[in-house]
Amino acid sequence: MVSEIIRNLAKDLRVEFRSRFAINISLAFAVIATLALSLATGGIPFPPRVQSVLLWLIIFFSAMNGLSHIFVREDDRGTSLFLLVSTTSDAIYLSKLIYNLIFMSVLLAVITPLFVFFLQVNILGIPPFIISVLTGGLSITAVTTILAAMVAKSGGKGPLFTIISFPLLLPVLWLSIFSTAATLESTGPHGYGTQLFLLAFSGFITALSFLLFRFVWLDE
Amino acid sequence: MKLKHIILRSVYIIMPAAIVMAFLWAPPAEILGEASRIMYFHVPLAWVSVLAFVVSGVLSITHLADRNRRFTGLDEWAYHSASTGMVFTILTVITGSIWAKISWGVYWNWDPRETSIVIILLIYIAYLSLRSALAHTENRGRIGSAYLILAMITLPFFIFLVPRIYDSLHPDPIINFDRTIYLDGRMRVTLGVAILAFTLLYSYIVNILNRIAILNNTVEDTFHEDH
Amino acid sequence: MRIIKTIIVAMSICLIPMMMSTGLHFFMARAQTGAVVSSGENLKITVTPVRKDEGAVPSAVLYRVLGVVLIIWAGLAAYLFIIDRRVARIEKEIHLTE
Amino acid sequence: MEAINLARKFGRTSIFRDINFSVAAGESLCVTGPNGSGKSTLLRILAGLLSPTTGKVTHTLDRTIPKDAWLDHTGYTGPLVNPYDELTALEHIRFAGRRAMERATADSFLTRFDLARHRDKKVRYYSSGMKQRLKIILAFLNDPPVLILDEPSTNLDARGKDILHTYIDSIRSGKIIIIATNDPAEERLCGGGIQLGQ
Repeated sequence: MVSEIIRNLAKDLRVEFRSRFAINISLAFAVIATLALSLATGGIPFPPRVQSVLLWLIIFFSAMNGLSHIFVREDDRGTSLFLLVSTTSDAIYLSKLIYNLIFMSVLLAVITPLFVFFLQVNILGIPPFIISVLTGGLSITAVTTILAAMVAKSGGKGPLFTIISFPLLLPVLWLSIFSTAATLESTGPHGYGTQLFLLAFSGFITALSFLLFRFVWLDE
Repeated sequence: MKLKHIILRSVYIIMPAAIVMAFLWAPPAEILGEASRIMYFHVPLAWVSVLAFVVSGVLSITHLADRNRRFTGLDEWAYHSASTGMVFTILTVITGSIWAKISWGVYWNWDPRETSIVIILLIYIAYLSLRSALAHTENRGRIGSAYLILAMITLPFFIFLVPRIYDSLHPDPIINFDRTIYLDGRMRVTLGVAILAFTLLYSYIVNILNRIAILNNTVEDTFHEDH
Repeated sequence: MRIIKTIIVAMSICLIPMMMSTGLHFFMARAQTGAVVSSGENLKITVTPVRKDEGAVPSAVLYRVLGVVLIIWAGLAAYLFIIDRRVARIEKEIHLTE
Repeated sequence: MEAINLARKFGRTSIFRDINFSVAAGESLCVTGPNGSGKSTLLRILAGLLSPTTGKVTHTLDRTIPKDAWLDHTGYTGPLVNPYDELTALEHIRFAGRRAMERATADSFLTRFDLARHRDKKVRYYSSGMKQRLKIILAFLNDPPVLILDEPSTNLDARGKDILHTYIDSIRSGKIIIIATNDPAEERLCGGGIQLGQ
């Protein structure tokens, strides 16, 4: 099992690194959105609540551009049968989840500093800010990985991924916006309630997706 | 005629009774006055939306857990429940915003209850578009069911947590600090009849949709055997 | 494989109380700091019946709304009834041919 | 391996029904029939990639194997099994090899199927015949007890077919080999046959 996941992950990283366009598109989108926002405001900082909303909107839409690619590519290139013959469906889910986590961390590592730099965000509590961004990203990835498989099975029809992800992500985004705004606003002691909740939530949703994945990915 | 059909068809009697009771028999409320009568439609509609959502989720779980295919057409049943539920959800949102306009002065204010019903509505929209995108694939039933299960299991956390994190304008039936609805006896009876009537209406519609689906399948089966 | 799945199910079940408790903890913390959006304090609904004028004649508007609702229901009922009858007839035909 | 009363429908269209056979180790089976008669579907059911609408397939090695584990002891290749364009032959072998593959084993496979010169070339630049050879290598790679080959000689030249047929002959003992084909030369490789589409 572990060796299968490693084999699969190594293969995915190699294939994706050689084509690279999914991550390029997501990053380009994030950079353009951030720059456009910054340009439009002309250097006047937004209130923290608005900054937090904008940050999560940019993260959400950049993620929507890229997170489904790992499954959609297999179906597009007709390689999904080869993948299925070579590894078990459980290993496929876990390796794709890990790949998406790596993808999301790259995305966050680019978006967040850029956003802070260009929109003059004044972070009052830096560690809680980083933790809330990370837990939010983790939840987004955990929820959308199985949805990406569903989209791939339907032929990767463009905006379908955003449509089916949004209702399940809305509460996650809401909590993340809320907690990020709190870390921007106050210097006081921070409780990690929301972040803990999101962490437990992603664990739960990952377990559930792991159980449901075979029904989505295997043909009847 | 089977007992099931007699029960389902009793909606033809109970629904008009509920409507007449709601308008003529139940007393008007103190502040809201006659406008409070919308309660006898809004509350049952909201109840049916949640019921339809849960029913389609449970049917989906059964569909996936049923490995030996002892039951057929459960995914279609879940689909019918969800599409009927979506109509009821839209009606809930409409009656709710009318009530909100009357009692709070605005049609919409992102009250937690409103948020959760909108999330349910979005889930239905997403589910229906997923199913239409999956048309003509073998896995349609299973993928749709997996999505409904995911949605049904994640939603309660937020429905039960979010109204506790934010304050609600809605009377809260779960923890009543001071905002329980105090209902008159006649109001209570009317509400009960209305809930029964709307539940019957929902079951009746889903039943008809199911029967049509079964007919479709048998007709197509015999057609393919002949040719 | 079975074992891994069982462990995962057990783990996810353990997560539920954890999520509930963190959520409630969060709520309690907010309730204590008093940072509650309480715009609805004086708008809350009190659905208590009017006892004084119980015998009062309902207004004409009420009857009009009642009429509209009944007509809508009649239309829906007729539609459902026709479909129901048609489906029942086809069901009978199919059973006859089989 | 045993199949009882197999039938498969896609949607409402029935592809085939009432298929019964059993194959033991060391035996081979050819599935023949015109295009669209369900050869590929039958092979995918036998590999555990699809489930039959009715009927049952059992795989017994030393004990009955659950369906989830069929693919662990089955080598499958077919027209729909496409390799990754961005990877080289050697990387494919490293990915598909269940056990840590020794370099020498990989090399011997590549030499046998005449791909050794192209081992570090990306599959994107392969010809269709070379791709087919790579697909066959990937199916044989883990030395599985069951081999399910769907039209294995598509796109192969005479030399390629020759290599394939001698190789199948050399590993025949102790294995179950199921081939779907319309090539009379290949039908001669098999002990028994099923004809679909009547």
